[in-house]
Amino acid sequence: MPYTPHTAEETQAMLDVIGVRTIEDLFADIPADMRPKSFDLPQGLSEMETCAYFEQLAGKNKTGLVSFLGAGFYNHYIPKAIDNIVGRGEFYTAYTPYQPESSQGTLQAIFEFQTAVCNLLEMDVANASVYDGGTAIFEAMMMAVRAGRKRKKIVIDESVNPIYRVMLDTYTDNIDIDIVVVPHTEGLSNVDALKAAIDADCAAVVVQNPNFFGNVQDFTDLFEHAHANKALGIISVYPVMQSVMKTPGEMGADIAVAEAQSLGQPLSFGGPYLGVMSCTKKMIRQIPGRIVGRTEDVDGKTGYVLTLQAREQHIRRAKATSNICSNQALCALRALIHMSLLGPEGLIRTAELSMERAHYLADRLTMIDNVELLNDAPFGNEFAIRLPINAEEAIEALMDKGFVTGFPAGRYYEGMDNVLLVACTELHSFEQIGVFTELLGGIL
Amino acid sequence: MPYTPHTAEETQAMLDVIGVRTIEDLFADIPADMRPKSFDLPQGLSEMETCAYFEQLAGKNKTGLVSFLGAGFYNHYIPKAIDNIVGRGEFYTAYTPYQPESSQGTLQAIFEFQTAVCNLLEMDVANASVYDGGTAIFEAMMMAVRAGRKRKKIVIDESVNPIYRVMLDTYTDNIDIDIVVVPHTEGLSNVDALKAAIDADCAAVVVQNPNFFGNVQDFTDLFEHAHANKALGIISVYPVMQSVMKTPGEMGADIAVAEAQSLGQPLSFGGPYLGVMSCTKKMIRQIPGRIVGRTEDVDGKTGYVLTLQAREQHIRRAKATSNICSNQALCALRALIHMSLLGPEGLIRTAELSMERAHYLADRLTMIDNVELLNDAPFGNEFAIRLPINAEEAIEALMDKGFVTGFPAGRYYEGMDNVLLVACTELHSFEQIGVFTELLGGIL
Amino acid sequence: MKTIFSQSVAGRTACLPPMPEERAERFLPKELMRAKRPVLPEVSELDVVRHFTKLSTFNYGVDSNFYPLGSCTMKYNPKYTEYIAALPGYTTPHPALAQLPKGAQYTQGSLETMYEAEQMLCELTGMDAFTSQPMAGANGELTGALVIAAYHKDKGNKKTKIICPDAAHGTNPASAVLAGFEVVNIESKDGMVDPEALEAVLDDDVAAVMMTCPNTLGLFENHLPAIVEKLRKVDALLYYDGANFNAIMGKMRIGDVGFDVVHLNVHKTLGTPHGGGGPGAGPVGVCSRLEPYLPNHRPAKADDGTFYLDTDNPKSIGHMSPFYGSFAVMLKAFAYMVRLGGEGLTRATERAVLNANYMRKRLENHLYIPYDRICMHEFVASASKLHDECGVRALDIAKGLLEKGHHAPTIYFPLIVKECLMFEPTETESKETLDGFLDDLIEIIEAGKKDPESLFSAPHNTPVRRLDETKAAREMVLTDEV
Amino acid sequence: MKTIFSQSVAGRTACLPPMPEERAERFLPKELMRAKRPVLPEVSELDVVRHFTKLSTFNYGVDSNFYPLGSCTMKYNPKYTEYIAALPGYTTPHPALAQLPKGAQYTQGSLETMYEAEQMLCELTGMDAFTSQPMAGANGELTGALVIAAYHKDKGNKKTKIICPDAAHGTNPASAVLAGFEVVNIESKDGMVDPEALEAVLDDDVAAVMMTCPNTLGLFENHLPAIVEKLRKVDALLYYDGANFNAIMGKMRIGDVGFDVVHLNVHKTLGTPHGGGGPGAGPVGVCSRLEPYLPNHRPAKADDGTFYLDTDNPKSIGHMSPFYGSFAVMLKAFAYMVRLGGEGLTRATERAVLNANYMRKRLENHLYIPYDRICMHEFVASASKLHDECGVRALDIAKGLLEKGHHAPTIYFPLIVKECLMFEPTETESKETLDGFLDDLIEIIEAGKKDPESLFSAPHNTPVRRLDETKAAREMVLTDEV
Repeated sequence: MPYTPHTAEETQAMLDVIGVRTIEDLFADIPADMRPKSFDLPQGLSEMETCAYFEQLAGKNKTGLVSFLGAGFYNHYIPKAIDNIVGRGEFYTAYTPYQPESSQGTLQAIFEFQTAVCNLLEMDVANASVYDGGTAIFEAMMMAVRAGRKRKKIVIDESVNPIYRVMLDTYTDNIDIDIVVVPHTEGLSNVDALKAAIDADCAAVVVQNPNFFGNVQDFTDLFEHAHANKALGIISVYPVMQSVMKTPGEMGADIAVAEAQSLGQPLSFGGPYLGVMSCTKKMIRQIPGRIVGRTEDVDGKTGYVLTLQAREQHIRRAKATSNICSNQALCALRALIHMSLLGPEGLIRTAELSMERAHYLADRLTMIDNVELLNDAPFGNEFAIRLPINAEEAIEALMDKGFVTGFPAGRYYEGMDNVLLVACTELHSFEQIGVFTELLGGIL
Repeated sequence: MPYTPHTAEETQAMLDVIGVRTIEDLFADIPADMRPKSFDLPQGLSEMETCAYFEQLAGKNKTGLVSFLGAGFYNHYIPKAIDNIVGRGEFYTAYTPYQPESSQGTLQAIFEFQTAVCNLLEMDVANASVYDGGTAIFEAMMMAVRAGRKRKKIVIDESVNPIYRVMLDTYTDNIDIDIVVVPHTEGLSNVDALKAAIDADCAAVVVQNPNFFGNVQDFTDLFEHAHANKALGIISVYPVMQSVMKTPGEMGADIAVAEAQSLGQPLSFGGPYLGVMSCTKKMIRQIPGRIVGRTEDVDGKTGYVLTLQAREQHIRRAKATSNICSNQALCALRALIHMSLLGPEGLIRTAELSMERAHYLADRLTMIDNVELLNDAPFGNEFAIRLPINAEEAIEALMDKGFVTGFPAGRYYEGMDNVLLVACTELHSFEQIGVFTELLGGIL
Repeated sequence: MKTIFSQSVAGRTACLPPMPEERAERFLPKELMRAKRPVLPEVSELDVVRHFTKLSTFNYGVDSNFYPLGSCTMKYNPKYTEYIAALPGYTTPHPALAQLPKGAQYTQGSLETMYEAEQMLCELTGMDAFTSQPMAGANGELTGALVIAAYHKDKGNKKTKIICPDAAHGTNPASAVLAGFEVVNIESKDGMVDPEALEAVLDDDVAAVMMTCPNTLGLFENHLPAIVEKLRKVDALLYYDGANFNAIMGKMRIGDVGFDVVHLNVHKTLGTPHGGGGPGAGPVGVCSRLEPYLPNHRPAKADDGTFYLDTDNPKSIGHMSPFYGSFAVMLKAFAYMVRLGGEGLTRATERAVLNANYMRKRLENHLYIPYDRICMHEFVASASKLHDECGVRALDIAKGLLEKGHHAPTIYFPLIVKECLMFEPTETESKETLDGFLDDLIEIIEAGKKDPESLFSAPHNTPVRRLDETKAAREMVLTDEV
Repeated sequence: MKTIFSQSVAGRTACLPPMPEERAERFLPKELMRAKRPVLPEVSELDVVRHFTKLSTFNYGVDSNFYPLGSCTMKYNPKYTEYIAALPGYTTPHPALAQLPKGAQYTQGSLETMYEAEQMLCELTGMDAFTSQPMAGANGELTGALVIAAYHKDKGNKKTKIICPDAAHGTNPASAVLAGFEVVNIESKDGMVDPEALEAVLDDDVAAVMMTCPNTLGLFENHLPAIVEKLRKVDALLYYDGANFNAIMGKMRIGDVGFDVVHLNVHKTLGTPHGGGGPGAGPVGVCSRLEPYLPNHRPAKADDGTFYLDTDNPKSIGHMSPFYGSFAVMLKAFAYMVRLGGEGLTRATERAVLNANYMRKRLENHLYIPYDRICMHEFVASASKLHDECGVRALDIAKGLLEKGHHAPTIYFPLIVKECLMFEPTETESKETLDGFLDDLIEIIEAGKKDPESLFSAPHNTPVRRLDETKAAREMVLTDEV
């Protein structure tokens, strides 16, 4: 049997040492009436048969599609060296680095990841990561509520990714947090309305840049206003675009979070992804999850350890800052290697190539009659257009031609049934964009 | 530029140390009239573009074919753990283990490979491998000629893989070796004729088991006769089938060789493959290539070194036993891991599953009118059938239906235009065999 | 070892995309752009590969050696699962594609995978329905607690409390709090949940009890039937923390014995790698009456045999992850189950328990075993007597093991045993490996008795020696100054 | 470290195929079957993974650290080439498929790859035609020698000799002999081929001269034009040993300056990994008059743009490998060339030469440099003076470097320099890496002068220390006794 090396002789020898007759004797604690009523799992398969089964299953997904679907999750190029490194058993078969003497690989990598995150976002402190961009926003809100003491209100911009806003509703359903959504204006954050919503009960205001519609904005003013009202500024960003965009640090954000799927993680139908969390020095005691710090060993040699563990559940239990007890260590390692391989120039070029293509696509699409951009504000590699037909129809019409047209905004926004979100990355060719615009023009 | 880390400043600093002004000064030895007349290589590409180019190229090969093509090269299952291990940089980016203190990984792996080869073939000594099964036969012949002193004749059975016999002709064209081919009889070695060809000038007789037509034979008697006439017995085998077949050792072979592609190497359109060489203790001084021996270090700790290097070209130059100065170290490592993962039972089952399918296929095919086995002798996982039509026609007819029918024996054997070689492995399903026989029956 | 940042040289590059035709200034006004380029490593690909190759050698994985970390189930991670998860057919699809018109047609492979994986988990656990959305064990706990809250709310029950035994993982109470509950702790008796202690706090306000079975001492909870009975009376639900599920596969099904909710840690039981701390996956199973509350976008099978995402779940708690959880991790877990089958999974449990009892028995003359009876897949020993005798603590034994090239057991958890060491060998280790480890461990203990000082300074041969955690917490150097 | 055989336990398995319905006895008579099952390791997958993971840590690759092994060009092997070679489209096709009726249609990807790779090598070298068949450098040499023999035979020339300079790789004469030639050695002068020495042995019997340029001392052969002229007079061909081709890409093309045959070691110049000794590939290029003699089954392009195997080569020497050589290795080399382009390949050569000269210059006050002038991509130093002074040999310096975690340079080759150390840094190493290595090397040399004994016992910290090679050769334990 696979992955149990015991021969019959060894099993017997071990039973003899234990002093029981059969393996079943070891399960005597489970009485007969508690045994499985059924256990109709299929017969096991050889590795060869298992792989054939999954190759066949994976083959049922169509991979040749040209997709302009983004909505916060993007198909960027992943350098090949990443897989080679993270495939090393010392990294991927290790546990959480609880024994630092034997875990300096993971620990130093997380320390370097924290550094890369802080440098990219221009924030002071980062943790070792959380599950994804959505839980990162949730944890940021919780940080603000803890820091804000009696303040229970979170003001959130409607143009924050609605996929995350559904998550936030779920996560906060049973706790004493009041989420107030401030409507967008034609795809743009309504900064005045956001300001107006910040009152004495407000713990934080949450925005996203670029927002769900791809637009890029500056929230310096908003965060100043929040601070003046003793509320915090939370911003969710897109790491690739962040290489060129004004940073959370520059805007004066207190907490900056991100989904870092775009840094070396395949889309893989939803995960695993990588939640990035960072904050100012002032917020350091509030940040949840693992944090690695630099220190010295007994010989004075530099080393790394998990630090500030007193916040965590295995010590604080019900009073812990969060229930999160793992990070996405291997995903964080991927992101770190990704950033190291691309470097600042590589990440900037990735953003620029993606923008270049998106703007070319926008130019082409708006040449089609009755197709227009949702607004005139600057955008990065994704943008919203208004079509003369329902966006879902347009998507359906092009699907069988091998093109995924984009995301229908009407799914989450009333009155936006004709609005389509379209994204590009450096992996789109100008040719593909040309064919796509012709096909889309043909059905409009 | 990729893979040259020098910045402009560093380059300048280095030039300053060297004491020249420009990089071009370093090439002053190459006069102007010796500079390239043209150098019209394309512009370099980014990694992303390079991978896209090759994905597109690889996509021009059709991969969904059901293939019964063997001819000495077989599509067996490769356990997934192999790639993970050989992908470790310490193994695959290492050089030949000339500094044993830093190369115990490669050295011990080769030592274990030599052990596995000797145990599988039941021979005394194996080398660290040579390029492929064809060069292994050539080197075996050279061993025999060296050992036989004045004897220059090699008797070779016509049912030895003709793909290798073409190579042997090429390799021996300019040296004083006389290759005598003894015709097969309906796909079987003519042992009497082989014996008759062994005369006082004969250095060795060369046979293959299973032979090119898939038939399994016993050469004990032949090798005894050879020994009685002071000639050597050389046999080429198929490692997977060798797990159940009578061994070269049992038959009394002096040199046993093999193409070990079937042990963990993908077909990859021809290579790299893996030539296995083994011999009796008596022949040890004749075996070419690298050999690893066990020894001790200055502290008495067990370690491994390249040994018997005095035979090699960097010392012996023109008088070396061979011009081969590398082995297929990484392929040998793959084969070793393959054999370790399968173990004796796994390798035997692989042979049996392959035979089971081949015999089922033979039964089905011979039920078609005018289709018959070439002979009634035992076979393993490959066999020859005589069709009512030219085998090339049959192949052509089924190709566009997604089936590769087999290898046309007429390519190498006169009068065998209607003979088709068909091979199965454990990766063929009985269903595929069923569909194939129906399709083939349909065109006959 | 130098950080990757300290190896940075301005202008050096590794994997540069082609030069864009237009730079960012063309698309973004200056006031929306960052003032300075991000400070990221400027290194060559060779620098990156060497740096991380070297770093990896400072790490310790299951592939390196034995890893008897109690409560973590560090079993071998079969390599074929990595191959499967890396198939382009699986890595390519955008998760939202399946939600678009006609999109399900193009993602049948992923949808079928998710559906079949959840079906198999149902049969494995005896639960009626599963969700793959939770992204790790603790996230599964929260999902379970939210489902429990939604159920009671929907039923009109006024429930405010969740009971957690003192031996429970710390995440249990932390998750319960996040779902809006007050946590009531109860003390163990003889290492197990005490029905009388439970009875004492059980009232109509109790929404659920969270149990780990076998518990974190490695002991089967003998009073389980009594507990189930008590809970039913007040309409309280029973939650199963799947951390120790490796102990009971094929021997007991959670759903059959009265548990209402369960989360599994696939990186523990179902062979997916821990990755140095993640990513994991924490699928949650429920009994049929809780099914309506599971997270939305559930993989489903239509009458024509095709697969789709079911969004007709008005009572759903919503979404625990942006899409369907850690798909690639669940895929590996599913591939593991397919390969082992029912018999293989049962055998895994049997050999895990065999290995644990063998270790326990071989150790009992050398370390104090507080609950020295047949254990399940793990057991707890205590260095408290040793500590009293010669000052050697659990920590010292752990560091002594590191020095000998082994990983240490879990120490100081569960909190209810002093100076505890928790051993979990898992089924993938051979008797030879266990013996090698035990011989070294016993040698360390016996040497420690004679010369405790030698152990206090261990380890000596690791990349770093004992680290100053106080300094780390005080100085808080959390990033590399550049 | 224990061998994998010594970990074997009867009955233990790792990756077992399903049980066959019929065992072998059903298909083979007893007299054709082996008496005993083969003695192969019976181990678990975990045993295998741990064993080889551990073994790998006893090895040293370019990914581990600097590898200045002269004459071997241990440059960085980019990871994307491994990805490309592992694409199922490339690994799946059976090589004979392309030879079958209609088979070329289904292998267009592989055929185009081979064709384009050979075209690119032609442009890179200035040769007129290439073959991918030779499976390594020495196999390429033999191919070249056979082509030379075939050419002369076809032309009716009676040629019996090949001239090899004394600095040549040992494989040159060994390959020439295998092609039926007698080898004539000539002595170098000032480290280079001496035209007068050549003249002295050059007659009508000479088929070819085999040259390495730059030669194995790292020096450009300044008399090359004179040599070409001399050879032309007796219709002798000029062979280029490509071992040092990394020194001249973009700076000189072999075909342009009069070479008639060349083999390249793609694992040296074109970035493919050495694999611990193989597999390599040794493509051979020739001038047009030698093209008819190249190995058969040549990839070709039809007028309609499709690719096929050309077998219409009546003068071909036959086959050097069963099909088309080490396809997957050639593929990686091609992928490397595509990525770098002409400019990148030229820059590789420039930086390789820059690095070598920088090292030479920094070392010249510490080690004797016999030919201390601008070198190409490598250079030779000698410890002979050091040996005379204090007994420290090249070997001792090499072992001192191992102790410091570096790889050693090549030692005792070429044979014409006493106590030689041959350094080749390659272009992929940075100034920082070179400086780190040089600082350590200089420290070793200077320490050796003061305390030679300390060096004689190095290395101390490697998995094993200096090994007894005499014992190995005497006892000849070549397999593991089981």
